[in-house]
Amino acid sequence: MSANFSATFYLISGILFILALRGLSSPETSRQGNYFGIAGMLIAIIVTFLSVGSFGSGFVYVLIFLVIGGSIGAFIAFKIPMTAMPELVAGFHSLVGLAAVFVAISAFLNPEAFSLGTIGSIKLASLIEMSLGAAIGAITFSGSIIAFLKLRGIMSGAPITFKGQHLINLLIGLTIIFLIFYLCRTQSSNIFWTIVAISFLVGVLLIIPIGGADMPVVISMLNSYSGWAAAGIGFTLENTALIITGALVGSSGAILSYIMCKGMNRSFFNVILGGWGATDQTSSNQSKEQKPTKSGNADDAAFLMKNASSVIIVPGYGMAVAQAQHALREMVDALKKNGVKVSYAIHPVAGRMPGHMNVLLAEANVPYDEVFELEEINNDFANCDVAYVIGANDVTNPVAKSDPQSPIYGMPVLDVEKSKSVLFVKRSLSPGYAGIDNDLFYRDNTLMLFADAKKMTEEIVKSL
Amino acid sequence: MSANFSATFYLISGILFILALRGLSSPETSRQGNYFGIAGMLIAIIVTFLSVGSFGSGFVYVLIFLVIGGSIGAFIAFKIPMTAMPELVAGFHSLVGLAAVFVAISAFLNPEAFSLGTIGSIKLASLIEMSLGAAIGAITFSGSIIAFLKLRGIMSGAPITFKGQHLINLLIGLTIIFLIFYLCRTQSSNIFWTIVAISFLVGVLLIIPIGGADMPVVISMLNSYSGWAAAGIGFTLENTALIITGALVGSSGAILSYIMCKGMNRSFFNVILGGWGATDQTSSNQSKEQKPTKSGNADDAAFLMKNASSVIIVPGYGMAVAQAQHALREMVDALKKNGVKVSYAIHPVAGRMPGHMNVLLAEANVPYDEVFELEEINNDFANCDVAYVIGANDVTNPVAKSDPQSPIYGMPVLDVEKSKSVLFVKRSLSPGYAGIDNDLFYRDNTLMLFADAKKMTEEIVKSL
Amino acid sequence: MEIDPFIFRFSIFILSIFVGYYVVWSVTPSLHTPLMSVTNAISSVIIVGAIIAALASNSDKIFETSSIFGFLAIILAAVNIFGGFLVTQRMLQMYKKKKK
Amino acid sequence: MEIDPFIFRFSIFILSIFVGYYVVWSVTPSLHTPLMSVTNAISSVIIVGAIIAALASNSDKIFETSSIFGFLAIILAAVNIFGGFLVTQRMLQMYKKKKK
Ligand SMILES: NC(=O)c1ccc[n+]([C@@H]2O[C@H](COP(=O)([O-])OP(=O)(O)OC[C@H]3O[C@@H](n4cnc5c(N)ncnc54)[C@H](OP(=O)(O)O)[C@@H]3O)[C@@H](O)[C@H]2O)c1
Ligand SMILES: NC(=O)c1ccc[n+]([C@@H]2O[C@H](COP(=O)([O-])OP(=O)(O)OC[C@H]3O[C@@H](n4cnc5c(N)ncnc54)[C@H](OP(=O)(O)O)[C@@H]3O)[C@@H](O)[C@H]2O)c1
Repeated sequence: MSANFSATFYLISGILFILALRGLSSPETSRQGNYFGIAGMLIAIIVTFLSVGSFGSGFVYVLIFLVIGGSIGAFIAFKIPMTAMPELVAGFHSLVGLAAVFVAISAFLNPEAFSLGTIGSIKLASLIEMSLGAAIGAITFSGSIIAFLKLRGIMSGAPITFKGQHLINLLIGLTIIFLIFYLCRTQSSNIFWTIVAISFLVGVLLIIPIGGADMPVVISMLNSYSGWAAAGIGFTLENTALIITGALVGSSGAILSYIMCKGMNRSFFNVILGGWGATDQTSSNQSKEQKPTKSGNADDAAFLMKNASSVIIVPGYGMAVAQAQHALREMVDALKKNGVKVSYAIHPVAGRMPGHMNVLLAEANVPYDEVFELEEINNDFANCDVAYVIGANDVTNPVAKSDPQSPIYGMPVLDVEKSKSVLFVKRSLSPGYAGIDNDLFYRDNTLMLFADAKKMTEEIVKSL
Repeated sequence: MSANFSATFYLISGILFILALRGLSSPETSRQGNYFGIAGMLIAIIVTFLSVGSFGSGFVYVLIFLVIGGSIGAFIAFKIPMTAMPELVAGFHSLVGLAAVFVAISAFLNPEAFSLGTIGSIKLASLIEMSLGAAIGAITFSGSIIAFLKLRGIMSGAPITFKGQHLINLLIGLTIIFLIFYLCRTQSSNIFWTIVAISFLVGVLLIIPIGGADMPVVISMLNSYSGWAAAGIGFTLENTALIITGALVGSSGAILSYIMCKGMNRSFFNVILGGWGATDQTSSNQSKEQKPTKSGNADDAAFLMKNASSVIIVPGYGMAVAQAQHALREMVDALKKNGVKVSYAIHPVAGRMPGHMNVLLAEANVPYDEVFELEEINNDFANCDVAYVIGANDVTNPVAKSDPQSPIYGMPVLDVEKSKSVLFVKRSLSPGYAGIDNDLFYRDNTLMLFADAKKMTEEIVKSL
Repeated sequence: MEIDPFIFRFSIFILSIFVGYYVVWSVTPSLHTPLMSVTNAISSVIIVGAIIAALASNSDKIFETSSIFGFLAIILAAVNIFGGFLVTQRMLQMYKKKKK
Repeated sequence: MEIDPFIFRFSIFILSIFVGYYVVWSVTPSLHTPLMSVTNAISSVIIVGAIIAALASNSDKIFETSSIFGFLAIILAAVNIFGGFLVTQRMLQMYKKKKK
């Protein structure tokens, strides 16, 4: 198959990937977008087969491995609960990283296959691209693994810090650059393997000091990096589809990191250097000075909401933890039967990843015209009778508006305190992700409902 | 200078053009965007000089002609009143079209200079691209000239129609295609000249049946076409800057046409085939059946507005005709001194080109945070005391909401009738662009101020 | 007067960054989670490299060191492709059901 | 295995259409008139072709039929370049003054 032919089809596949992302601009077009993505991938794979052009037994093995990997992937995709999306993305992400490492290794061992020169005299540009690709891929792999373990709770979410950490990372980084330079001069395979090994280590060292809750930003950042790495490999393989896709994924990860950091009103570096995560533990202890709160039970809550004319639901991370979305939906249905107007208010960084709450509510069949974003609904709290805050905390904290000393100062928050009464469903008075106390718990118009979000909501349904 | 070097700089200049348009996403960044555009153009010109590489007397002449053209352009740019923007764009547009024709002619006469083959044996692809470029350029030229004449009022805005018009256009179009085909076989220069000549004719024939008021859509359409033609010439000259720019200009024109047509709730074909323009005259006569209106004078208007707590200004095409924007600004200043809250409501197709009203208000130094778009302000009419409609008509016509038979049915309109009283400044009861009567003139809460928009506004200022 | 293909590829890269920037900003916030999973899926187009690596052994043996890495990469990328697109599909399906 | 440069140019063209689509939609409606004048200005990058045409005479004469067309095209394009950018600048300047 001619080079022109395959180049044309790789372009088409790149365009289809663009259309896949474009589809996500509205829920209506999103499924069609996903099909475009699948079509793009199919075209890329088929064109690669045709341009390699050998349909021997190797080809059969490729198909077998494709099917094996595909089955595993399909199995995971069907089994995974929606609440586990953050760790799923992290896990999948590590695989892409490792695949990039393997491709780079293979190219290093057999450069002829990619027309990059011969062993021992690989083209300089290719050598740089390939070792950078391997290094970034390896960092993505081990970093994502740590992120996965922290999110999954297998490893403690607490940041692991030791003295001189940043210095050591810096030194290792410099070492990698030096080794790549040395590799270009000697073409020695030992140095190549050393680079890969050290990069795995860097991934671990970079991520362990970051608190578990900061993982979403980290994942997005790694996503972005791997995009740029893919584009780099695209240049090596002279493949348009990879170049376009790399740029798309690179932009996407960077923008999502930016959105998350802006939503938290923190700088990217603050996240990466382990700023907040480190203060989690201490501040949660500090806030334990006992101030009086009013606490209630399911019957109180049911009574309040039944007699309200409008209720706004504010879901947060706790809803995801408790998997309370289905119970919540039932509660809302019951309220609506009682003639109560109910809407949902979603803060841009509620939960632990962008759009987290939207997916969970979607899973529970909440119609998306009842779900509003911060700017759309924030003025409505003033006219609302009850705000039902389920597992959210930081995103309602008025300290972000009042106290310039607070770490979340300047972050936009939902004005739940403006509603006539506020119901807080959480298990204790302990703070949320940002580790700071929430003044709302002690207000007169707040009723705390201490319980697991799901259990409490189910009980309320019963009382309604 | 090496081909790689110039290709790189043409890419940079293309990117700068992208940034130029990107700057227009907000007034703050727009000036910077314009500088990017200028830089891109400078780079493209300098790189072309360097790559041609002959700095003889020809070069001096190029500079001289550049300066001549530049001075004319600069002179026009400084002298032109803001209200003449639509015809200015049309006029400039004809020049781009003619320049494209000249470049194509020159390439045909001297193909070696562009490495397209030799006279009599020009490469097939280049021949097609070049004759298409010449044809589209010629259509753009003569079409824009007609548009210019109609907008300037030198030629009557009335559509010029005759029987079998569309058939003749179709036949001529087919003839051009046939001639291009024939040109490819014979390479005869006579045929080339014939194509150019006929294309000039097509431009005239295509545009004369379209009513003067539809010209903005036509201009935008011609803009889009010329973009695609530029991209085509970019392929011939193998020039990245031209390809990128062509695609940008092509998209831009198409999107603006789309926005205008959507704002008028008409299909593009309806505009191009001379749908509405043709009914202008007749319907304006029909609407002359006398229904009672209340009419007032400047004192009445001044009294009403002085005692209002909020006033919304609705400018339209009449304000542009009367150049009333400065007087309007004075009036608003006077009202504000009286403690009246004033804001401006801009309909997307108020005036005769997209953003027309915004430029005029900007010229009169109206701060842009007082200027609102339809969706932002439409709900505020209900709470407003006086709507001051100055030279607008169609964009307020409630028939668009109520009568499915009306040609503007479905077009979004400003709900001026919801305000406590409506002041209509216009010279007569004659209809606007769409040629349909406006029911609002006869309503109880409407006061007609029959006068030129500028004179009336100035009188109101005096009475305040 | 030949232009180095690298410059073209670089142009494509730069323009793709612009496209990526705009296309991602235009994604509605409520679909940011599917966005993460679908970018994950499309980034496994790296499988293109894996297939080339797997099928290009120098000797007659199908499995030699370099091609084994290729085959491993195929498995990993395949997990991602199927997993990523299917889980996205599952999520988007939920956004559909809601409309009633 | 050489790829025809046309395919690269075509890729650039297609991606530019995407960029154009997004970049123009992101223009705020109140700046649509400057948008029209600035696209007019940048479309005169056709001057690149005009310069080549003007400077490439076959004989020693500077003015021969083909180059004369080039020179004419230069004048026309130059009117547009200066006129287009300056009038845009003038308009945008007005949007600035307003902010006070
Ligand atoms: N969405 C993103 O993209 C993203 C990314 C990175 C960081 N973040 C950060 O994440 C935070 C999100 O705010 P948020 O208000 O959603 O969550 P949050 O502030 O972290 O608070 C979650 C609350 O849920 C409660 N909770 C936990 N498990 C529960 C259960 N089973 N039942 C009931 N309650 C439970 C916890 O209190 P108890 O322990 O007392 O029950 C906790 O206070 C923000 O600070 C944001 O900056 C978000
Ligand atoms: N903006 C765009 O991009 C665009 C493009 C194409 C078409 N259009 C169309 O243009 C129309 C725009 O609506 P519009 O409400 O702005 O204007 P309009 O409906 O055309 O009405 C303009 C009114 O201004 C009055 N007028 C004219 N000269 C005047 C003067 N010197 N002093 C006072 N009044 C004067 C005229 O009435 P008298 O003669 O009685 O004074 C006329 O009724 C829409 O139909 C739209 O579809 C817009």
